[in-house]
Amino acid sequence: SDGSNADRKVVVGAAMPVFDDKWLSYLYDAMKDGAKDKNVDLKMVDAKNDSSKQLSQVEKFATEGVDVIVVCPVDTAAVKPMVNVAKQANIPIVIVNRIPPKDVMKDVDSYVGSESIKGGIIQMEEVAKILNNKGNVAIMTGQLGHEAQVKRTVGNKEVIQKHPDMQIILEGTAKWQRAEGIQLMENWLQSGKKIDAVVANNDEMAIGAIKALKEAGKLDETVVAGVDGTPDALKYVKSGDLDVSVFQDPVGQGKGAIDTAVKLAKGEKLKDKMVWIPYELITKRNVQEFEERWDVYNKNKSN
Amino acid sequence: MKNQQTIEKQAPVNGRVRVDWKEKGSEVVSRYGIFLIFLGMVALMSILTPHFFTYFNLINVVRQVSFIGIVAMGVTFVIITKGIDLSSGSVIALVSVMAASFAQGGHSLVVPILIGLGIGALTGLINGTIATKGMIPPFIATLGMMTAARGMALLYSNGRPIGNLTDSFLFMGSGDLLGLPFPIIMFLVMGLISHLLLNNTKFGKSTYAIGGNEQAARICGINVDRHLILVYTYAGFLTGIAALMLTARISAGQPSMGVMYELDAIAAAVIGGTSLTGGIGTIPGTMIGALIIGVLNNGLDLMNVSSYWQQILKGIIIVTAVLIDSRKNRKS
Amino acid sequence: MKNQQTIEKQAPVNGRVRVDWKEKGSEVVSRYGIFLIFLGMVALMSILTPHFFTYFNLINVVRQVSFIGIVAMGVTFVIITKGIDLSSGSVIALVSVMAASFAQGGHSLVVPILIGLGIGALTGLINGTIATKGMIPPFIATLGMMTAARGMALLYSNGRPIGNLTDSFLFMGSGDLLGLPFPIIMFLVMGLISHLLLNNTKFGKSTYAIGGNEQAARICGINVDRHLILVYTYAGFLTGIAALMLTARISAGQPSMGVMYELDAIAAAVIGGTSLTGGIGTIPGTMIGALIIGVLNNGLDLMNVSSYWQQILKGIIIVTAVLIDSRKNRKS
Amino acid sequence: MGEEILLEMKDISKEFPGVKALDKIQLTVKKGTVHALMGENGAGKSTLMKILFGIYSGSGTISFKGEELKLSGPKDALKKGISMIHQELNPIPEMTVAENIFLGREPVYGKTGWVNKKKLVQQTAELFETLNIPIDPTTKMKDLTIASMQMVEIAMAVSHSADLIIMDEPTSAITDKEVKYLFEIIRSLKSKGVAIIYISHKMDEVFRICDEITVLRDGQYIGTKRTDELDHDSLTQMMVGREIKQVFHKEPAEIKEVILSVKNLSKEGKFKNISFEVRKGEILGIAGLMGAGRTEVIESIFGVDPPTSGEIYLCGKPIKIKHPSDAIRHKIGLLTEDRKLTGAFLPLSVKENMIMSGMNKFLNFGFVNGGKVKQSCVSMVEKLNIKTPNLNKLIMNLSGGNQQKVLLARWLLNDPDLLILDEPTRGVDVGAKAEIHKLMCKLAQEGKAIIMISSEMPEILGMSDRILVMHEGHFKGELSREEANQERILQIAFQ
Ligand SMILES: Nc1ncnc2c1ncn2[C@@H]1O[C@H](COP(=O)(O)OP(=O)(O)OP(=O)(O)O)[C@@H](O)[C@H]1O
Ligand SMILES: Nc1ncnc2c1ncn2[C@@H]1O[C@H](COP(=O)(O)OP(=O)(O)OP(=O)(O)O)[C@@H](O)[C@H]1O
Ligand SMILES: [Mg+2]
Ligand SMILES: [Mg+2]
Repeated sequence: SDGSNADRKVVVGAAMPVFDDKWLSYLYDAMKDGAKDKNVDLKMVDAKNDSSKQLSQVEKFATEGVDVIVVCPVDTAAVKPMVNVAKQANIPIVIVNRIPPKDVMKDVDSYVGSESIKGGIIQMEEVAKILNNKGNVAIMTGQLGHEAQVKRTVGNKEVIQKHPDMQIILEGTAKWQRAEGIQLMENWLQSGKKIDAVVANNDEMAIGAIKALKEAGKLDETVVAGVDGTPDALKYVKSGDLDVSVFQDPVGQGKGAIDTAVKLAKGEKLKDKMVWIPYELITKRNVQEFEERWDVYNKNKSN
Repeated sequence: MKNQQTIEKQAPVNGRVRVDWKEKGSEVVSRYGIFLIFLGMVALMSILTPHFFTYFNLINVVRQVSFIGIVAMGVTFVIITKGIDLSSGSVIALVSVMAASFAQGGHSLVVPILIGLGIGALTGLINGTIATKGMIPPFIATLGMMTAARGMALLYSNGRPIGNLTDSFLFMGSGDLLGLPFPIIMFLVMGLISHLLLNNTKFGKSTYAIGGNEQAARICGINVDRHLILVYTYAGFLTGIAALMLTARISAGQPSMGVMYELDAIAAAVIGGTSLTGGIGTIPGTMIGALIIGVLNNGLDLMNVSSYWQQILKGIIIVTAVLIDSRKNRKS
Repeated sequence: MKNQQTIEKQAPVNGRVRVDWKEKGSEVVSRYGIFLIFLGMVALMSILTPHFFTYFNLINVVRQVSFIGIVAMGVTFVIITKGIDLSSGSVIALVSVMAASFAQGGHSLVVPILIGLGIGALTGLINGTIATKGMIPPFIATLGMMTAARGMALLYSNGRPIGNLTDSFLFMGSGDLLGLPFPIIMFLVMGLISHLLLNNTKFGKSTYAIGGNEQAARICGINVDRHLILVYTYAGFLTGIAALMLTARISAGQPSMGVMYELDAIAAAVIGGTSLTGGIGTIPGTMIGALIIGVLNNGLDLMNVSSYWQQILKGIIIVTAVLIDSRKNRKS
Repeated sequence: MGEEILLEMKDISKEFPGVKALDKIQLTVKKGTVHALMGENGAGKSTLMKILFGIYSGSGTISFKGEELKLSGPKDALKKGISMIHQELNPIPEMTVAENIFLGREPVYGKTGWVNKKKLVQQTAELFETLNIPIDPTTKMKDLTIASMQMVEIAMAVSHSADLIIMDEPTSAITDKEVKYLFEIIRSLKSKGVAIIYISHKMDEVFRICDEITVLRDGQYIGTKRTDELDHDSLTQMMVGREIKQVFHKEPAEIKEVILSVKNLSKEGKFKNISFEVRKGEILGIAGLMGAGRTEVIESIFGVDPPTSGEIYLCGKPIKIKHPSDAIRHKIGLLTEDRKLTGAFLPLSVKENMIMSGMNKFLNFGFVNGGKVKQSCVSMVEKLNIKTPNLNKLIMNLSGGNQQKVLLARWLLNDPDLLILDEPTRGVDVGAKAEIHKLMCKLAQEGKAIIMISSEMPEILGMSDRILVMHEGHFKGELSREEANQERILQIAFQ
């Protein structure tokens, strides 16, 4: 590294929600890369989607005395006690990816990411555009009660409400999984309802829906939308199977979180408390751009 | 019958085997009880939604069920021996990512299949060996495998799906054979094989014997440990088959696959009449058990019951089905 | 020993048990085996990472364990009767959202507590009633509850967390009493109560008796059904306590709370020596079992072991712990 | 005393699917008497008693102490003054003797439900003292021998201070010594006005202790007589409906070469330096008190729990038996002493129970040949006179004696050269006993060797060509058929 940090290594305690999620795995990689670049000692732990476990992990970081805590919350409703712990221990806390309510935000040192609800809005707005603001929509949700499931679905519904000719005719959960997505879509296809668009909380489920639609020969007449924009999902966008996806930039969020954390640890002043890494719409038109971004990232990484 | 007996009193040997039709009747009800419940459920769904009882939908249901159904067959063997297998879901994930990584072209179809079946069987072998030789409860042995296999799947795949699988591999998930989807064919074939194995071979009889009375089984000359290891291995092998087909079906190996499948598989077996206290269970029963779960999922989806209510209803209906079934048994 | 026996010859019945000190010794090892393994694990962790054996970290571990630990106590009762409870995790979620909705100010602290404990106990009552009166396996009865309770939690909360809880309510999760976190106090208190209940009361004796030989219990005039219903109710009640404290701790009622807790609770009981075949188990054992799981999670986090490797190691270590323990048992 | 009627059961009927277990049964028991209930295996004795104890419900009327008796369950029966020793032992293995005895009625502090453990042990100790049972109340049940468990169950039934005690085969698992103690207990109960219903297949006991006898046959009421109106033969006639010539009738067989010989077999803590041989055509009896180690020796030979040292020779050749499958391969069979624990596969059918040890011979290309199985099993059912409606009946629904016959059939199907029988007629009725004995003789005549362990002296004396006496894990001596009698056996055991 550049030698400017002759002082001791910054220790970052990162409390992450769950490790067996594809998009999050890119976020973690980005954080690790960021940590390597900045010569940071990154301690990353897995809460297995359990808020109380995450809280304990944050407490442990506090008693261990890390320089800064980064949390990607299992559930934003449970962030408050974590922030309290950090405050009491006088350790700066950065929240990534999932934004807590306003009254909690005032005690948070920085937020890096976007607003989950926006992902759902962007996604549904594009679907509405393709459908000319009318048609039957099926919403495929993630594991019920998960932060991203709740917020993205709310975003979807907000948009639908604005369009009187669009209605949600089906809603069901496929638990973030491709296999469940196929199954749910198969069942929906048998339900005799005319489905103009399938809007899924993530790309994996959308890909599942695509498989079922393809088999039934109905993919052409159905719009499919997902969220995430990870490299394998982009292939489906490129081939035209996945009409809409929403890019949530794991590299931007991951590296951004580490950058911000290091600054806070060193007592530097932040330019902005809110580091927005917005959702971006992906369609066949601009998919190239995102593929290039991944290529660049992967190349840098392998260097 | 009274007269009959009075006559028989004189006879020196009254150990004759009488056929009693009334008993036969109630035996039929108790034996096929769950099948009747299944038919009732199908009838109900057909009334509730016109889209249920169509050829395509029924094919659809059976195909969906076939994966869990095949896993549940192995689980049935295990439960009959008084064991349990909590590792199936995670093993599916492990097999999935490992087989997928060898199905990306360049390899012949044989390689991923052998790897998939091999790993499935191997995990079973480990489960069985730990449970028997280590003398620890199968619950713990397979719980350990459940945790460890998931970890290995994640580690191997770095938490991401492994795609780009060859077309020949994909056939196992989406291909048709004799006009039926390949998974359905496998469901039926493995069902038949497992049924014959359980009912008509020494292996099967020994399986029942161990579950019925392990001590007595030993005295009858059955090598209990070795047999149990084989049972777990067979369960792992069947899980491997399901995992390969599932991977082919979604055309990717995924480390997050199969979460909670173990519970569905156990539920299918128990709904189908397999007793967790050992010694009792049948493969056709388990297949019906799996179909009941499948029909339930499908029907509720078709009727667009909200996800929350689906869960509530699913819980209630499963309990009710077993309730009705066990009441039937009681009468006999 | 031979001489001893020669004297006994005169006695009319020679089924007396001789006190054998060698046996006594190995009994101690087998009885406290899991405790020794626990100590070994603590020692190992202390060597491997300096952050482990500090006051604050140990408090942290115990607090983290206290929730699952309390649930596991109820599960221990259930397993001793040869039953199982798969619903704990989902019941935690149901209690959590319902209690939270009454803890948002305007209500006194008593209301959410009564509601929480009441709902916990009620789910247990239902589990027990269905299992006994409906004569269906507890596995299925509680599996149904597992699914249904989760659905109800989601329905009630519309899938969203319920926050803004009153400070007095939050005390149950984050408050200190006598210099110790409230959950730890409750862990110890409920542990003591459960231990006494199991060991020193008629209720406890009947619990062991039913698990040891249900037929015998019936013959001795124990109302088996009623007793089992009470056992499940107590388990539900304890789950309610854990759920209230968890809700207070994260200051929100969550419908997605407690996923897979049932498995951890069962694992804690089994690691602690409770036998799934019934009739055997202790509360201190279960508490140690829960602590073992807690120490494992905490230690692996402290050593910054990657999450994937953590899972693999966790699986292996749990199996190993029980393996070492059961080997001890075998010697006796 | 002895004329006041305590219990009157009228027209009791009970049906199980496929079996009319009881058909209009009558039973009248007087206060302060011992009333025997006799009948072949499956006659319905236990079923009738289970109805009386509230385990089953049946039709008909019961009056007890002058009032009509309607029971909701065993608890009710106990409350009303009826207690029962059950045919099958019902221990709770992980609990102590004291806890077993006072289960459900533990002494508590006040009304707290808090068990007074000290008093629990003390009460048990007092009970044992009055009954002369030397068992430590704090022992775990699983650490007791079967005989001791049986004594505990007897004590438990007595401790309820009931007006009527049902004893369903209380002596099937204990030896003469304990029987003597039991009879003392019974006499003292009688003198206190307690009535006892006594079920046993051991005729001599019935004549020794009982005042009246009621006989059932195939679920039918045959009659009630005073004991002094009956003798051995007439009672048998009543029970079986035909004459049984001689109970322990041994037919001579030609004794040929040695088939099995055992040299210096030892197992630490169990038995030491056991040497013996058995010849083709011979019935070798092993006598000894309960807990002498007889079971341990033969289970060791059979590979259940291999010995620590010593050699086993089969037809002169040394063999190693590490597992029961080795023994079975060498054509040895073992009928174990504990049906429930090591014998029957309770959830399985009669048929499956029969074929489990010799499946190989029913295999065609690896598949079990159903026809062959059925044929063999049917012939066994007929040969051993097993009472079962069909082969698919679950063995747990057969009467105890019939279960025993099914297990015997299991080994006979294997056509063994050496058959080891551990308490082969425990709980088996006279008729069946005679048939099992006849079968043993026939097997011997066919040139098979038989080792028989029995705690029933007349059986040992009547059936054996040669008798080994075992005590405290040692072989104490050997008697030929001619020189053996009860006194000499006991003498050798205690010398
Ligand atoms: N639970 C049951 N289900 C079906 N049949 C049963 C059941 N219990 C007993 N039977 C049948 O009822 C008949 C009477 O059995 P019971 O046990 O009363 O005989 P028993 O006279 O006590 O014989 P044993 O001397 O062998 O103990 C038998 O034919 C038996 O098979
Ligand atoms: N479950 C047990 N736990 C402890 N000791 C036992 C157990 N079973 C048997 N023993 C002891 O082992 C010794 C031999 O018992 P074993 O059953 O072999 O005697 P046996 O002569 O066959 O008696 P039986 O006539 O009851 O079959 C006895 O001293 C007995 O106390
Ligand atoms: Mg009987
Ligand atoms: Mg014996």
